[in-house]
Amino acid sequence: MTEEIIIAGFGGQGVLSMGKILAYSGIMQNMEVSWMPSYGPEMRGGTANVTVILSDERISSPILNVYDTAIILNQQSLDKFEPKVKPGGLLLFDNNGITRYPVRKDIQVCVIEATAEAVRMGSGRVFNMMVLGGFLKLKPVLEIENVLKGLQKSLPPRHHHLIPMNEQAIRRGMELVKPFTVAS
Amino acid sequence: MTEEIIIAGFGGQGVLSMGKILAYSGIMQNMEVSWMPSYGPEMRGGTANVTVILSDERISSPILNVYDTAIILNQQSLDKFEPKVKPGGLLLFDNNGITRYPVRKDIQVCVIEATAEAVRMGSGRVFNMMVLGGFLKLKPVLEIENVLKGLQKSLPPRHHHLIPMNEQAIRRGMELVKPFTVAS
Amino acid sequence: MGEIRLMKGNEAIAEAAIRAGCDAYFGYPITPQSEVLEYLMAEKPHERTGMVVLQAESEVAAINMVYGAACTGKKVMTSSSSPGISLMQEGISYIAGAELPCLIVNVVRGGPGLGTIQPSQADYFQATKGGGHGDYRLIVLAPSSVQEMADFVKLAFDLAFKYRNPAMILSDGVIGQMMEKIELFEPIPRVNEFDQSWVTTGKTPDRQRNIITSLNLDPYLQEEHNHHLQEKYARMRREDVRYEAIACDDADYLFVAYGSSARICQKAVQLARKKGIKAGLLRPITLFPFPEKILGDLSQSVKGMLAVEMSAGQMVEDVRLAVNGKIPVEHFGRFGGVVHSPEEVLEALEEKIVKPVV
Amino acid sequence: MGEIRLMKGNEAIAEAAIRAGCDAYFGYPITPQSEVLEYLMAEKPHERTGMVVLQAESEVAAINMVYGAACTGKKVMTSSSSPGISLMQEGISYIAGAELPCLIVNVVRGGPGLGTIQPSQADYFQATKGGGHGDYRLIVLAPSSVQEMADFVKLAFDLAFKYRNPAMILSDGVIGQMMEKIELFEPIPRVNEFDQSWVTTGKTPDRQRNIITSLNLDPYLQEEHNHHLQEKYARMRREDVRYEAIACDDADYLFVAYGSSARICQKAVQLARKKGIKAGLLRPITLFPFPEKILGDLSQSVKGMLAVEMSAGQMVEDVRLAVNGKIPVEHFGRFGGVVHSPEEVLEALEEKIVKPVV
Amino acid sequence: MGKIRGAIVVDTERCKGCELCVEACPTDVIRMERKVNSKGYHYAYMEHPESCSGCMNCGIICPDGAITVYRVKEEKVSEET
Amino acid sequence: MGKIRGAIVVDTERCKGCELCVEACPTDVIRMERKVNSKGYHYAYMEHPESCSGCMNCGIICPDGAITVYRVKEEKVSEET
Amino acid sequence: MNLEEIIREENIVYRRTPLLTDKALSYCPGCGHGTTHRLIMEVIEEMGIQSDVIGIAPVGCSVLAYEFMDIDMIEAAHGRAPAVATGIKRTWPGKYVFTYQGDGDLAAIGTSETIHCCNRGENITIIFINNGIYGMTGGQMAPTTIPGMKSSTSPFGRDTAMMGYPLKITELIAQLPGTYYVSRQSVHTPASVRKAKKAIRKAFENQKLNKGVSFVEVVSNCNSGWKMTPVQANKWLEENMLAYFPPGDLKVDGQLVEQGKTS
Amino acid sequence: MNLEEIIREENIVYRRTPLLTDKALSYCPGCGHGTTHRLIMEVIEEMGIQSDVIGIAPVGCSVLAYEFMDIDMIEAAHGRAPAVATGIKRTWPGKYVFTYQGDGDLAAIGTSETIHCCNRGENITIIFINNGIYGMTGGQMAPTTIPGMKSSTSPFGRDTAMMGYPLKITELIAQLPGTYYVSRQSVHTPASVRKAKKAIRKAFENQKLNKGVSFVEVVSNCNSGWKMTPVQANKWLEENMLAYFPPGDLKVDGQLVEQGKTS
Ligand SMILES: Cc1ncc(C[n+]2csc(CCOP(=O)(O)OP(=O)(O)O)c2C)c(N)n1
Ligand SMILES: Cc1ncc(C[n+]2csc(CCOP(=O)(O)OP(=O)(O)O)c2C)c(N)n1
Ligand code: SF4
Ligand code: SF4
Ligand code: SF4
Ligand code: SF4
Ligand code: SF4
Ligand code: SF4
Ligand SMILES: [Mg+2]
Ligand SMILES: [Mg+2]
Repeated sequence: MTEEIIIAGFGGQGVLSMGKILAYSGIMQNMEVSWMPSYGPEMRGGTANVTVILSDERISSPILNVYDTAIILNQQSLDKFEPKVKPGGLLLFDNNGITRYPVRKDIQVCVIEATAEAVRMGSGRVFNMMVLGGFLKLKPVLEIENVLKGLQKSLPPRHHHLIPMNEQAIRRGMELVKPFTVAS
Repeated sequence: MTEEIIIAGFGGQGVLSMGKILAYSGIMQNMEVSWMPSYGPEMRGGTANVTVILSDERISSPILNVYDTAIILNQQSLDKFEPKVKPGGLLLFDNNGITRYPVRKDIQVCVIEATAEAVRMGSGRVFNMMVLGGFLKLKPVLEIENVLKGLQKSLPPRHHHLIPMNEQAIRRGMELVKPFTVAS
Repeated sequence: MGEIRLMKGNEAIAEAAIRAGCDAYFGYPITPQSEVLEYLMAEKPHERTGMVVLQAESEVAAINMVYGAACTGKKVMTSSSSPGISLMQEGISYIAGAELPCLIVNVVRGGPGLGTIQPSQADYFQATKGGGHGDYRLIVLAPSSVQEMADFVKLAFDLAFKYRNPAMILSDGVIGQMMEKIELFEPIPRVNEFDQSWVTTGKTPDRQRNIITSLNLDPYLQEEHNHHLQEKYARMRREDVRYEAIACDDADYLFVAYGSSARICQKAVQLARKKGIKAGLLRPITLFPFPEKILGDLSQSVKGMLAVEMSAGQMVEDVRLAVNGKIPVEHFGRFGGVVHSPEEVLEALEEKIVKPVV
Repeated sequence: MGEIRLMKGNEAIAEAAIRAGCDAYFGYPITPQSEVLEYLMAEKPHERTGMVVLQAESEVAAINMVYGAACTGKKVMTSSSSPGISLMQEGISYIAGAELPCLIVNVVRGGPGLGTIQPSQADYFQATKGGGHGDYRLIVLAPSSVQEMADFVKLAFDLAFKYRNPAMILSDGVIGQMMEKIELFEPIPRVNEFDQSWVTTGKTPDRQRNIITSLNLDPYLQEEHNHHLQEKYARMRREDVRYEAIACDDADYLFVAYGSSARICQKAVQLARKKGIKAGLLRPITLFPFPEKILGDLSQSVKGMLAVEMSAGQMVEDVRLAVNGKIPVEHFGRFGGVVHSPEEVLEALEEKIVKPVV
Repeated sequence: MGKIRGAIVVDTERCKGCELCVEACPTDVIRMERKVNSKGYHYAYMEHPESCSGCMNCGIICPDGAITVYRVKEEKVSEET
Repeated sequence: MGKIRGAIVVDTERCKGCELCVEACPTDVIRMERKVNSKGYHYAYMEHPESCSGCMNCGIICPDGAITVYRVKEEKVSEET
Repeated sequence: MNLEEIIREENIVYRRTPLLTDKALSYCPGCGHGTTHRLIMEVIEEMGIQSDVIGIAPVGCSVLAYEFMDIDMIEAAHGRAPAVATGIKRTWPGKYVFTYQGDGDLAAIGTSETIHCCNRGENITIIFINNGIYGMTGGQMAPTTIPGMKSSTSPFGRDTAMMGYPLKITELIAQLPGTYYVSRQSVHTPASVRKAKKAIRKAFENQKLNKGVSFVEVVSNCNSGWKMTPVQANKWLEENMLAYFPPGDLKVDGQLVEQGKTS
Repeated sequence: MNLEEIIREENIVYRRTPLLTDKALSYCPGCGHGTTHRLIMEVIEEMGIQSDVIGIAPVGCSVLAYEFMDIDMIEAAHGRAPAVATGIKRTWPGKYVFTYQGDGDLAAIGTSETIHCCNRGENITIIFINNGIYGMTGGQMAPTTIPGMKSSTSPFGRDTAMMGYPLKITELIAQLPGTYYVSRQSVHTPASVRKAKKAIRKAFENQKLNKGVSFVEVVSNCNSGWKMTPVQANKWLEENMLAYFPPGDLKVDGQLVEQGKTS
């Protein structure tokens, strides 16, 4: 099994750490993993993305042109990565701020209103965990217990008390995610 | 005609300027010339040498391994360059401070007691001009008028009043030079 | 089994340095490798092993601090990225001339000039042919995974001390910034077991004074010294060439690629094989000494080679020199900070090698 | 006919700079080229032509002063010797990246490190393959006489402005320190007749602002910029290769040598011909662009080539690449500050080429 | 409340929501909009336009030059007072 | 003249004839030899040994460390006075 | 009077200078680089010297200054702007030349170029943005990081025993005979911004006098690197940075200003 | 008493320290480098620390210092000795580390390394030979060439308008918090040599205190570069160099010495 994922959004949306949790979870499941971020100068703002590969085999290229899954958190990223999902692949997006919606019909498109839910719950910090939950619901490539272990590994100890909250968010995300019907 | 000359001695003996006068004189005689010094860090002391080539043709290598003429002003240089005179070539040396004399018999060896004469005349500055005179006597590759022109060119104008003195020294050198009999 | 971690390549370098018993790190921040210094500062290796970590005022200062510590037999290193490494060229030439062991890490970014901070492999010439003045060589190791980023730190120190020669890890923004699972080697004590007879730590009564210099005013002595260096480089060529051959046995066509390009080519080999093209990959691990013999040998069995580098074509010259005209050797690479994809690389193989050769 | 003088190579560079309408010189003393700055200071070119001459605090400062003046369309130059040129590598990479015309003179001495102050040709790689980071090239001219030291100053500025690219005169201690008869070209006015539309001298209302930079944070733009540079280098290869062929027409064996080595080989050709060996000399004048085509052509007619350089073997790689395995190419050279003699060179030809080939 | 003497116009697309103008305003005129601009930033607006004296503090402190400050000429003001 | 209290020995091969010792000697002891050493330098010697006080000035100023200075112990001197 | 009556072209008392380009500044929200850019462009606008100004951007967050300033500009290598400026000013003595440099650029890697340019007394203007950190590369310790201050390479605070004291380069520069005007300012309040602008103006006007370097340090926040909001950052700046780097003129008309007598 | 009675082993009051090697110094006759070498070696001999000293030679006439000093030594790149010393001292805090540098080396190309090493307060000793010229390369102008002074690159005398003023780097260094002892001495008379030795001794002893840099400038002649006899050169030094570079302590025990109150 090899799952090639791109996660893309604004700088502050927790894109990189979502990727890191995925990667750590993969390790907990005895998989090979790679996590390759886009990087730029320090100044705040702009977009960020990370390519995560989970595989049972040694991973060759950590840089990809096409992906099994694209997890998309803003418009720019949607425009850029929708065409790069492999036929039959998955496009999962948060609809906050999206004005031009996905159009491809040869892939599975799902939406998760995680931003809205996070605002409702008053905890913006777990937004990305909800999205992660949505992804895991659609592609259960990782067992939830391994994800929790991965979470533990990737958070510094002083944040370990937040794990239950994160778990909750993941589970909430699993509930929230739903298919998106591409307009024809 | 090509004449390949090495002039070698102590740092302060005017080795480089003798070479320069030779080279300039060559130019005055419409020859091709090259002047290639040894060079080192600035600190006073040590030996100096310069390779001068005078030729009717374009000069190829300015760096030589063997010479038509070696003009030698101290012991170290004698030791080093005596073996590098071409068979049939000329070795001219000043005998001041020399303890180990030339031994080669396949070349012309001449001696000039220029240091002694300069001390006698009380003008150490023209010592090298005497040696030059000695050389020109033995190998009249340059006409004396061209040497005087060369002298004029190579001295800064403020020193032009010294030219007659230099000419005198050259002529004195021509008188002083004499064959050296190699011990057998 | 060693400890398993998810780490960035840059962090792996830093952690490996602590574990390899490195005595000192001197460096100046520059993207995409600042994590090396940052990780070290956060880890307080001073407390863990006694390792010294100092942020220098510049790359020029850093490489000369390395020079100093290396003179005393310490395992010492620096890291930087392209512009910073250019500034170190005089220092590197001195270190090579004075025969000092040390490790220099270059996490390459796109040039020339300020260029971009994105990954590149355009410092190959500088690393392998001597960006500084004079005839000298670095031992150049090209990791293609985070695991190798860690492992090569130890290897680099071993080789550097074996030869009393500076070693370079030539990496790039991809390997430096990516995270992978790695197994960390067990820490070794911060004790230097290599010959220390030459080091300058104070002349004790039992020995003559030691001198470290790269100067010989007498050119004949300097030539002798240069011959000695050349013999050392020849010995490296005999004893320490490293490479990885992937699917080369039955290959008709070869990718030759190092570092992150090799990772990408590995995928391209898979894609090619799926298409029925018998491609293989020869991955030089030591860029100097370059694996010229195996390439010469392979030129007997394959029909053409494609050197894939994120540069306008640098390593390709060494491949050509190794093959010496026997088969076609072409170059492909995106550059200036752009990373090629496996698909592009395969397409280039087909266009430049497979088609013309057939 | 121009003025005839007896001059040192270094002085010729300085005098030629004044006559070529050079606007500014920035440099730092180093043997064996300090006469360039000294001559300029003594000549007060400030009064003669308005040329600016400034002793910088270091080579790093000097090359960046050059960068600044070059941004404003001035004819500007610096000179140094090996260690100093190594320090300039970052700056040179910037200049190349920003596409600025300028002249850099390297009067090479023996390395690595502090080495010796005696002549050498071991900075060939650095000059031709980019000692700095990234994919860039300098136009590299190799004078082999004092006359060419002067003439190439003008040529270098012409080429630098033609391509908006830094040019280097790669000389050595022999050519720098020797005196020869030279004919000086007539002074040209200190007016720059090249395109000045890109220079940064203040944004006047009639145009957009001009920007000089080597930065492109976007790697795709940087790649585009790199392609533009590569095209420029390709054009140099088409239009501005220079070499001198001596006795090549009927040659069986070829010396390939530049600079002072070429002078020595010229004598070796004479000695060889006397011995009945039909030797010739191909002297690259531009080291980049390298005369690869003529060497490829000559590889059809000669039986072997000997690259003669005062290095452990650098240009020989370019000769091999040009010849691509067709005939044997070997290397000979004394190095580390030692200059080979014509006799040695001939002997090497006989040993390494004539005997094995026959 | 006090007479209107000044006003500001915020370039909402240029504003990055740093709130330095809020801090700098001596008469507490400015607040941040709950909406965000196309770059995702909350932007400044006059919450209490009547308090603005046109003192320019906000314009002067704004790193992004997002604020234009208007003030009616002193004589005008005095006329009205 | 005055009692002999000090003396110097010049390493004639090490001496470079700089004359700094001549200048430094408060009692004008030192002069330069007309002969030269193997490197061609005139070297220093005691022209007036009777004036030497053993003050060490010459040794201290000599860049080449060519001078050894001797002095008889003060008590000795006073004994003899 | 209502808003419409006030918001009229003729009532504008403050607006973005047209010498800033339309491009949005790449700086973080609240960063003092933006403010300082604006001040320089306002001074150039007011002096009417746009066509005679050549600016030099450093390597640092302000590396892209040339995208925002509508003047001829050059991007210099890290730390080398004073040498670049020298090259220009020497060949174009009639032009206004200025460098814009961060603390890493000017006081770490560029120390030598800074000192020697100032010592030679090049007739240029140096604007020195001191934010106590390497902003662009991710908040590493700078030569001006104050004792105890955290950065990504001093994560436990600057330990002066290990990392040395902050370098007060402006104080050193004021000592050099080649400097004519040396001032330290800040841009964290409207009042300080006004003063900073005056200093910058003076620094440009001095170029006409041909008397040497005019040097203005601008203490500024790097809220991103300091990990604070812009408002917090400016407060922290006032309380901590300014204590270490007190604002005021250090040298005026070639004369050192007596300590304490800062204007 | 006759000479034979005096010239006896037991009466030696001054002799060449055995810590100088047998090799003849490569310096020109009368050059202050030799004197200063001797002083350093005498101090090391007297302190009995030969086996714990690491010396660093610069690029300059003293590049070959390692041939004359019988201690472990390192030849550093031009200007980089303070960085090299930092690398050593940081890894061997218990050793005595010193640099020996010329004015070109320390105050031109090495300015940045000098300033930052001093500012970090590395516990080392810096001996700075100021002879106002680049001796080794043939007498070019140095940062410390005084106004009007001729050199091969200021053949008409240093023109301060064009070439800037001499850099009083020692004064700058005394300002830095990382220096503990800063002194300027000379070696042109026996008295000055005695003082210089005391300063050098202090500079070595301070290393035990771990308080930062001890820095001793030694004003010295380069008679070759100045084109004078050694005796003339030392007179010229006293009259001209010392006027510009007045001898005395600038900083003692970490405290600046009040101007005029030089000891
Ligand atoms: C030679 C070189 N070294 C290092 C870097 C990396 N670098 C870029 S910006 C920077 C520091 C910027 O800090 P500062 O000058 O304080 O500017 P700021 O971003 O804080 O405004 C560094 C180290 C570089 N580009 N070139
Ligand atoms: C990078 C570099 N630049 C220049 C030189 C040439 N160089 C050698 S010594 C020297 C100056 C020496 O002057 P100083 O430091 O004052 O020492 P001095 O000889 O006067 O004692 C220079 C410029 C060099 N070796 N390396
Ligand atoms: S102009 Fe003054 S009063 Fe008006 S909003 Fe701005 S800061 Fe407040
Ligand atoms: S200061 Fe400017 S950028 Fe910041 S909130 Fe106010 S208007 Fe917006
Ligand atoms: S000081 Fe020393 S070297 Fe100079 S003359 Fe006297 S003994 Fe000789
Ligand atoms: S010891 Fe004193 S008195 Fe004796 S020779 Fe030397 S300087 Fe003169
Ligand atoms: S990182 Fe700091 S200096 Fe850079 S733009 Fe952001 S706040 Fe400003
Ligand atoms: S050149 Fe000057 S500094 Fe060098 S040894 Fe001679 S006198 Fe001394
Ligand atoms: Mg900063
Ligand atoms: Mg000096």
